[in-house]
Amino acid sequence: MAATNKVYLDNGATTRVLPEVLEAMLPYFGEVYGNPSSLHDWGEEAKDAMEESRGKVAELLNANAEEIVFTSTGTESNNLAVKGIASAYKDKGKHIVISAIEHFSVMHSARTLSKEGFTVTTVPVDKDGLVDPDAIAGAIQKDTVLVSIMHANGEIGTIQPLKEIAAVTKKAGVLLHTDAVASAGNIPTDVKDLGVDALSLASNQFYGPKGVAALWVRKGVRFLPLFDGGIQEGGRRAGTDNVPGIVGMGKAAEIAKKDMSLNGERLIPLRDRLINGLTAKIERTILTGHPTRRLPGHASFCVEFIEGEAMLMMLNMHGVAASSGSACTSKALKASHVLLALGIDHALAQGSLVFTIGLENTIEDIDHVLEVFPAVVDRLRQMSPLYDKYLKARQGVK
Amino acid sequence: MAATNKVYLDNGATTRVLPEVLEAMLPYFGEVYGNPSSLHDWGEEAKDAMEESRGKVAELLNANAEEIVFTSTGTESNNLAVKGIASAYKDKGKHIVISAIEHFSVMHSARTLSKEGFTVTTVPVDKDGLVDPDAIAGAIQKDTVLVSIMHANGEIGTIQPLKEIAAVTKKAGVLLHTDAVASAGNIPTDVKDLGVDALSLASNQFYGPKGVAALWVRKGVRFLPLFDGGIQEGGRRAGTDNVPGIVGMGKAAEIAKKDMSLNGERLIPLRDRLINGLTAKIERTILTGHPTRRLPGHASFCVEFIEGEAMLMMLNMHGVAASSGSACTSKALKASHVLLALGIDHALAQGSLVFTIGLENTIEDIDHVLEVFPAVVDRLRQMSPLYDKYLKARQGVK
Amino acid sequence: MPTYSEKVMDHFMKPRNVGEIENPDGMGEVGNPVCGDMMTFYIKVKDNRLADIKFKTFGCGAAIAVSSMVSEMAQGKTLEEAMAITNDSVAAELGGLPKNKMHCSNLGADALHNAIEDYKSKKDSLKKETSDAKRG
Amino acid sequence: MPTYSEKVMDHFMKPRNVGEIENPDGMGEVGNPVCGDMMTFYIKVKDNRLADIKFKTFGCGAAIAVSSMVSEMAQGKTLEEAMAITNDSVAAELGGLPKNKMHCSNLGADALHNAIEDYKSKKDSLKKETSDAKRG
Ligand SMILES: Cc1ncc(COP(=O)(O)O)c(C=O)c1O
Ligand SMILES: Cc1ncc(COP(=O)(O)O)c(C=O)c1O
Repeated sequence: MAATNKVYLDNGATTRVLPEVLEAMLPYFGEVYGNPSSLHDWGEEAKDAMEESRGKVAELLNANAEEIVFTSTGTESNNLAVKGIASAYKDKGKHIVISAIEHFSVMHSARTLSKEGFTVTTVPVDKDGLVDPDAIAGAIQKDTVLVSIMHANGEIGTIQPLKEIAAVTKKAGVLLHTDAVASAGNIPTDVKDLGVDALSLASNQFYGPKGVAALWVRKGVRFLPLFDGGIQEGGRRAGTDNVPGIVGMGKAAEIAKKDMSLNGERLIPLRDRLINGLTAKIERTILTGHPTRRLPGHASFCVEFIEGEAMLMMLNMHGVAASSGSACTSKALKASHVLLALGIDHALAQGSLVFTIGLENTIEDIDHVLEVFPAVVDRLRQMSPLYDKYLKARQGVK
Repeated sequence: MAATNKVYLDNGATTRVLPEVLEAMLPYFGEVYGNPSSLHDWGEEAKDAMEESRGKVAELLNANAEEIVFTSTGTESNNLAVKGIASAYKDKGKHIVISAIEHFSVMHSARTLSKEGFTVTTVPVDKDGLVDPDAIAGAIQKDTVLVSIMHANGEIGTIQPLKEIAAVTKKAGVLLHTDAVASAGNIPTDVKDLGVDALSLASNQFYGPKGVAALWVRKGVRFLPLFDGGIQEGGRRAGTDNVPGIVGMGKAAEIAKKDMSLNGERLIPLRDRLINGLTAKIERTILTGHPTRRLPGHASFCVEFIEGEAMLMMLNMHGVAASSGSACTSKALKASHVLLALGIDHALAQGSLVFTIGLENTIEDIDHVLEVFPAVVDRLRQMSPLYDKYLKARQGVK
Repeated sequence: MPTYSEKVMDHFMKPRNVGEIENPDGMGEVGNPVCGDMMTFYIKVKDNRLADIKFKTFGCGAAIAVSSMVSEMAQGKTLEEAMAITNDSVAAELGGLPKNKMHCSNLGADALHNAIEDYKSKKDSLKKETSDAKRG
Repeated sequence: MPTYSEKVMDHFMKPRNVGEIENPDGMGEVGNPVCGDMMTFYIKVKDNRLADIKFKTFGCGAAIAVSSMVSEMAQGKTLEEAMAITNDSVAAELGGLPKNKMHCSNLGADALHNAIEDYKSKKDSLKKETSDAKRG
C-alpha cells in the first residue's frame, strides 16, 4: 500500500522531530536519568537541563522562565488554563467568553465549567473565521473572569486579531488566555506584544517531541492545578517531570525562534502555490479560512460533492498525507464545528480537506499534489450522486 | 563535586531507561512520526505501534488491551482513577475509602473530592504500614463507591494484602482501585489475581521513559475523563498520544514481564544485605515498613538524632544517590505523612533515609554504602545536640 | 486509515458497478449529506432477478465499499434473495467494518431494498393501472 | 541538591566551630525537631567580646551551614556587633539560601542572640547576687 512518492502535508496534526532535537534529548534517557525532584547529582543534572529548557521556551514567548509550566499535551495546557483560571477566580465572577471555533479542549472545558455553574458566551466568527474584537467587548459582562480566544485555528488556518482583543480585555479588566497550539513556533508569539495573560503551546507542533507541552501564565495570575499530588512545577503540575521531552521542547523552541522567519519565507509561497493551483484546477472548490491572515503553511479547502475521508484515502494511495474536518473523519461523526461556524453547510463541510505544509516540504511536494489531486476529485465525483444532480441541473439551465 | 564511585540507589524516584527501550523508541521521533489519530499511512503506522504497546502493557497486567488508557504520569493515572471513578458513580453514593499512607496523588485527589461533597474515610495502618482488610470492611458504608488502596508504598516499601482487600470490596459490591506505581513492573501485578477494578502504573518505575504512564480500568467500570478535548484513547484521555513514550513503556513492560523473577532473585539479597548491614553497624537505626512484605529492592530507615537532607548531601559527596521523607527534604517542610502514620514521631521521622535498589546495582554498590554511611552518620551525630543529650542521658544512667 | 479490511480497501479502490442506469426499473436512495453518506441504487429486473445494478455514492471509504459490495452480492439474485441481504451481512462479507462506521456508512442494503420496493410499487401501480384500464 | 551556593556547601562540608563549651558564659537554643531544625550555641565572653563560639545543630544542610557561618561572623565581635547580625545578613553572607529554607533553617542568628541574652541575664543575676550579698 506504500507509495513511492511520500509527501507529508499533515504538519498541523504533528511535525517530524528534528534530528538536532532528538540528539539533544538522547542523554536524558539512559545517562542523565535522575528525577529532577531528587536531592543528589543525578537529580540536580536533570533539573538543570529542565530549567535550561524552561528558559528556552520562555524566550520563544518573550516571557519569564518561572511563568512556564510544562504539561503533556496542548489539550492539558488548555484544560489547565481554562478550568484552572476560571476556577481560581470564581469568587469574582462565573462568566467566560470563548469563540465559536475554539479547539474542543477549550470548548469542552468551557462546557464542563458551565456544568459547574459558570455561564459561557460563545462569540461567532465571520465567514473567514475572524473574531470581531467589538464582539468580545459586547460579550464581556460584569462577572466575566476569563476570555479564551485561540491564536490560530488548526483547521482553517485563520489568525485572530489577538492584540486588538487583548486591548479590549485589558480595558475591561478581564483575563485573556490564548490557545496558541497551532501557532507557537510557527509564527511569532511574543506574549508582551500580544498582550495576553496566558498562552498554551505544544512541542510536537514545531518539530519537538510528542508528550510535552506548556502553559505560560503571567506572573500574578492565579490558577488551580488539574492534578492533585506532589510539588513539581512549583505545585502547579504534579507528577514526575518528563525530562527528555522537556529538553526536546526546549531545543525545538530555540530552533523555532532562530528560524522563525523561514516559516514565512518558505511556507507562504508553497501555500499560495497550492491554494491557487487547486482552486484553479478544480471547480466548485473553496478556500476555507482567511485568504491572507492565515498560518504560513496552511491550505484548507472544501471540495463540493465529495467527502473528505475518501479523498484522504485516495491521496494516501498517492503517497500524500493530509487531514479533513468531514463528519466521516471524526469519531463522533459530526462535521467540524469550525466549518459550520463559518456558515458552510453540512454537505459542503463533508468535502473538507486540509494540507499543512512544513519546513521539510518542497515545491515538488506541492506539485505532486497539484498533479494527483484533480484526478482523485474526478474519480470521487464520478461516483457521487450529488455531482450527478449538479451536472444535470447545470445542463438543465443551459 | 562528582564522586568517582557512582552508586544510584534512588530507583524508586525513577529508573534508568534500558538501552533496548530507548532503541525501540528511536524510530518514533523522526521516522514514524505521524499522529495516530490521522487517516494516512504515517498515522496508521504510529497507531499500530501504539496498539502493540497497549497489548504489551496489558500483558504485564494480565488484562485486555482495550482496558488500558495511556496517561503522562502516575499522578495523572491516580487522579483519573480516583476522581474519575468517584465522579462517575456519585449518583450511587458519595463516600470513598483510602489508607493513611496513600501517595499525595491519591490522598489529595480524595481531598478535592471531599470539597465536592464526598466524604472520605482514611483507614489507618499498623506499625509496619499494613492495612487491615477488616478495617476496610468496617469503613465501607452503604454509600461507598470506591476504595483506593496502594499496592506498594514508595517510601517504606510495604506491600498491601490486596487480594484480601479485594475480597472485602467485592463482597461489599464496591470498586477497588490500586496505585501500583511503585510496584508494577517490579513485582507481579496480575489484575485478575489481585482482584482489583482499576490499577495505576508508571513507565519510569520499571526502566521505561518518563512522561508516560497508564491506567487500567476493568471493562464495564465507568470513569469521567480529566481532560476535555478530542477522542484519543477512546474518549478517555484527550490529547495527542505520546507515541515514542508509549512504545518505550510497551517495551519496558515486555522486558519487565520476562525478567520479573530477577527482581526477587537479585534484589532481595542485596536489600537484605543493606538492611542487616546498616542496622548492625549503626545504633539507634530502625527499618521502616514491613520487614519481609516489602518491595524487593526497598531498604528504608530512620536514623535517630540526625536529619535526612544532610545525610543525602553527604552520601552524594560519596557518590551515592538516595532519598528521604524528612521535613527538610519536602518543599512543604512537613515530615512524611507515611512515617507519621506508622507511629514514628517527628524527630525520628527527620532521620528518614530510603535506598531503592535496581537491577543494575551490584553487591559492590551495597558494600560501598555500608562502608561510607556509618561515617556519615557519625559526622552528623557529632554535630547534633540531640545525640549529645542522648549520650549524656546514657552516661547518667550508667 | 481507520483500519479497514483489505476487502474494504479493494472495493473502495476498485468499486464494482459504479454508475447509473437509464430508465431503471427501480431506484432507491438512502442517507443525506448532513449525516455524512448518501447512496443511490439503480436496478434492472428480469424474470424476478436483478439483471443489472448500478450505484452512486457520496461518502467515506466505507460507504463506497459497502455500496460496491452490495451491488456485487445482489447481482443475479432473485428479488427475495436480494431482500434477504442485510447491512450486517454486507459488513461481514467485507471482513468487518470499524465500529463507528457500522451505523452511518453501512446503509447499502437499505438502498438496494428501497430500489426493489420502488420497482415493486411501480409494478403494482402499473398492474393497477392496467386493471383499472381493463375495468374502466 | 536544593541548589545551595558554593559557600553553603563549603560550610556544610567543613563546618567551623562545631562543638560544645564546658561551662559556657551563655547558651542559646532555637527550633525543635518537629519543625525540622534545632540549633544550640555556646559562647565565651571576654571584655564584652565573643572570645569563643561553638554550636551543635540538628537539621538540614542549610541549618548546618547557617550555624557555621554565624559562628564565623560573630567570632571576636563585641556583643552589640553580634546582636546586630540578622538571619538575613547570614543568608546574604552565604550567597543566598533557597526560598523554602529561609524560614525554618535560617535561625542561627536567633540562637546566637539567645546565647548572648543568656549571658547577659546570668551576668545581671550575678551582679544582683553580688549586690544582694553586699547589702545583706
Ligand atoms: C506509590 C506512588 N504513587 C504515585 C506516584 C506518582 O507518580 P508520578 O511521579 O509518575 O506522577 C509515585 C511516585 O513515585 C509513587 O511512588
Ligand atoms: C488549536 C489547537 N488547540 C489544541 C490542540 C490540541 O493539542 P494536543 O493534541 O497536543 O492536545 C490542537 C491540536 O492540533 C490545536 O490545533
